[in-house]
Amino acid sequence: MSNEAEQTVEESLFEAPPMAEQERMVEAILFATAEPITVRELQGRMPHGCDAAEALVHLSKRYEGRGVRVVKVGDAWAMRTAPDLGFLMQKETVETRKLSRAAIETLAIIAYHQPVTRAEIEEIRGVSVSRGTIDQLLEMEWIRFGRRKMTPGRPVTFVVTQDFLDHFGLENARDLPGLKELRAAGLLENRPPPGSIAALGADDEDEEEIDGDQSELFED
Amino acid sequence: MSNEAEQTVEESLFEAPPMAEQERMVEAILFATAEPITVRELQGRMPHGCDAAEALVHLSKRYEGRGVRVVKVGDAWAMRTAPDLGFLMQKETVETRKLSRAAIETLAIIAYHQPVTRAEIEEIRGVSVSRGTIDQLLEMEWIRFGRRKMTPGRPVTFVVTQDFLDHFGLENARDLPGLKELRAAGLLENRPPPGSIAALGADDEDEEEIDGDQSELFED
Amino acid sequence: MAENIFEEDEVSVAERMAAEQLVVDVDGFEGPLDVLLMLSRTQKVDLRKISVLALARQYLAFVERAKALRIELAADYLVMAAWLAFLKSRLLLPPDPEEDGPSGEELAAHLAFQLERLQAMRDAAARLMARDRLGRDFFARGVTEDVTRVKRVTYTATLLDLMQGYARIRTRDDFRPFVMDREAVFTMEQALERMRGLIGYSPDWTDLSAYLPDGWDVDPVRRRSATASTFAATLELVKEGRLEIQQSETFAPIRLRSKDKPQ
Repeated sequence: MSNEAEQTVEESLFEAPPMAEQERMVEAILFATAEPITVRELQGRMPHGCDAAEALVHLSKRYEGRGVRVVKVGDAWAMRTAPDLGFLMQKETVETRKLSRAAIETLAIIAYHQPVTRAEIEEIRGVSVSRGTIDQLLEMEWIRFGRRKMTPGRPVTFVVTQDFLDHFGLENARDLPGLKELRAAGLLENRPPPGSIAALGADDEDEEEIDGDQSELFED
Repeated sequence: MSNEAEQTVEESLFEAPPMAEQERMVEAILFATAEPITVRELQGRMPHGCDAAEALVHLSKRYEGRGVRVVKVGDAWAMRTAPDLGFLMQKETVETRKLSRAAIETLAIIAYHQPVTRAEIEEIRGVSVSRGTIDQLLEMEWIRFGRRKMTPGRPVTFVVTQDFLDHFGLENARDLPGLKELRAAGLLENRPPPGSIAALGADDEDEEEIDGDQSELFED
Repeated sequence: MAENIFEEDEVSVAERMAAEQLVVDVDGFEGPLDVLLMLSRTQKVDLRKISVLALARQYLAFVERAKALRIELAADYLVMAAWLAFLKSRLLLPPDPEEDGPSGEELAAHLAFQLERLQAMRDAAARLMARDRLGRDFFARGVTEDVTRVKRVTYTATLLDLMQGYARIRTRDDFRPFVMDREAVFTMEQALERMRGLIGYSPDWTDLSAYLPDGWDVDPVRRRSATASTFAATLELVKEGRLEIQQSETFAPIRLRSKDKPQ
């Protein structure tokens, strides 16, 4: 008898609201929040049995071509105004701190070469990277520490963040403009100077790590 | 991209964009603005010739029944999540805790002696039973009020509920093992050696400690 | 001053302007690689087809001019100059079969690669910054609703907990002999304090039992404790000379009366 009772309770517990209702829920949650929200988080806030991922598909279709869009940021989702309407928002425009050329280049190098060590950034730029530049990017939460490289000294690496993707309207670090072409041209390689012994044979490993980390970066 | 948009705006300086476009604009502005915005303000931000009021009518119709609504706040307009979805703005975390010893003992007494009055529980436990403990058990729906005792003062009694039986997998409160069985199961065997010095002349504090030991022994 | 120096070179005005700017701006350059990249652009060819030899010459000329202008060049500019001079000689001289190490071509290729890569990163950075950006071209929700965190606690217990709990209570009596039961003990200190407060009001002989505190006169255990401590307190007060005490015969009620003068 008690078992039966439990079963019915559980059944109703897992009976999800209709998809249209789930779509409304996702809409409300995304609408209310400025930060991107992961599917998992959505799922956690919706009643049991809901399929946030499917509701998201419906919702983003509904907002296609509207003044507001449903966008993917890494593995999270957010609502953002359509970029072509930016001219209406002068009032909302937040003056972002002007980045120095060094900071912009460092940011680009981190985005395209991630995970990348400070030494590698310096090698690419041909000058030392000031502590302040890294600090500024860290503070803006556009970059963060990645895992250490498996090379002597186990240097710390830098990778870009979800905030970075959000700011530049990127779904994914793989969507960086021209990434594929740069890679095809070999320009994202960390080619050691001829005659240096240290980096010999390290290339393949590095390549692997880059791929591994890039996909891993946006998993959670 | 924003440049293009600007250009089209300037071109159509005296020719208003189509109403669908105006609706998009209102949508984006309402979405991005922190404060409710008046029709006049909207009008001021939109290109010449736009009819913000009409666009608002269209927009609020579009959002009817959605997870987000266009609402009037005083003489200004804003977008808000639908009130029936307010529960989504809460994140509930469920934490499961063990019942306190007082609650378990009280519950055990009610289960073994039901129907039982509070005074009787206190007599058996040897300590007073706090209002909170009874309330907690009532709230959990593991106990409920039984009928009043036909003794002076007609005290209220407590009995265990079906929920209680379900939780503990009992068909009946009479299925609870008796003292003899408890002893056979080794649950009653852990006694301090008679005349143990440690316990001699101990006061309340020590009693607590002894009990603590005892429960530890039981739990192992 | 700069003009005087370059007049002797008989270079075109445009070149001179470029050179001046180059030298004057030396602080604006981010290191030798940056300078090399800028110089390479004057070759007006695809970076991949750049003449590293020509580039080395240009750079060395740049360093010479900077020196002539007494512009303090950081050490790495000079290190680069030395390295390029070495590279130049390698590129010009036929390879020495005796010598190990990378060839001039290899070194040149790497330098070209570095320049190309730096340029690629600069282009990428420019494209990145030109993207539609949050807070400038597209916007997040203006009014955010905070998620309130609600913590719900559910309690649980097992049948074993329950039985152990019950067992604990039922076996507690076994422990009793080893524990002073404070619940049913009225201490002499308590009795003394109570009696001191009461005796002043009893000039007449009163039964000891009348002095037992409320709630201690029904339960036999408590009554016993209260009687004993009250009696002991009475004796103490008699000793202090504040009470008189009498008992007419064995087991007769004990009676007491105040010796204090009523006020």
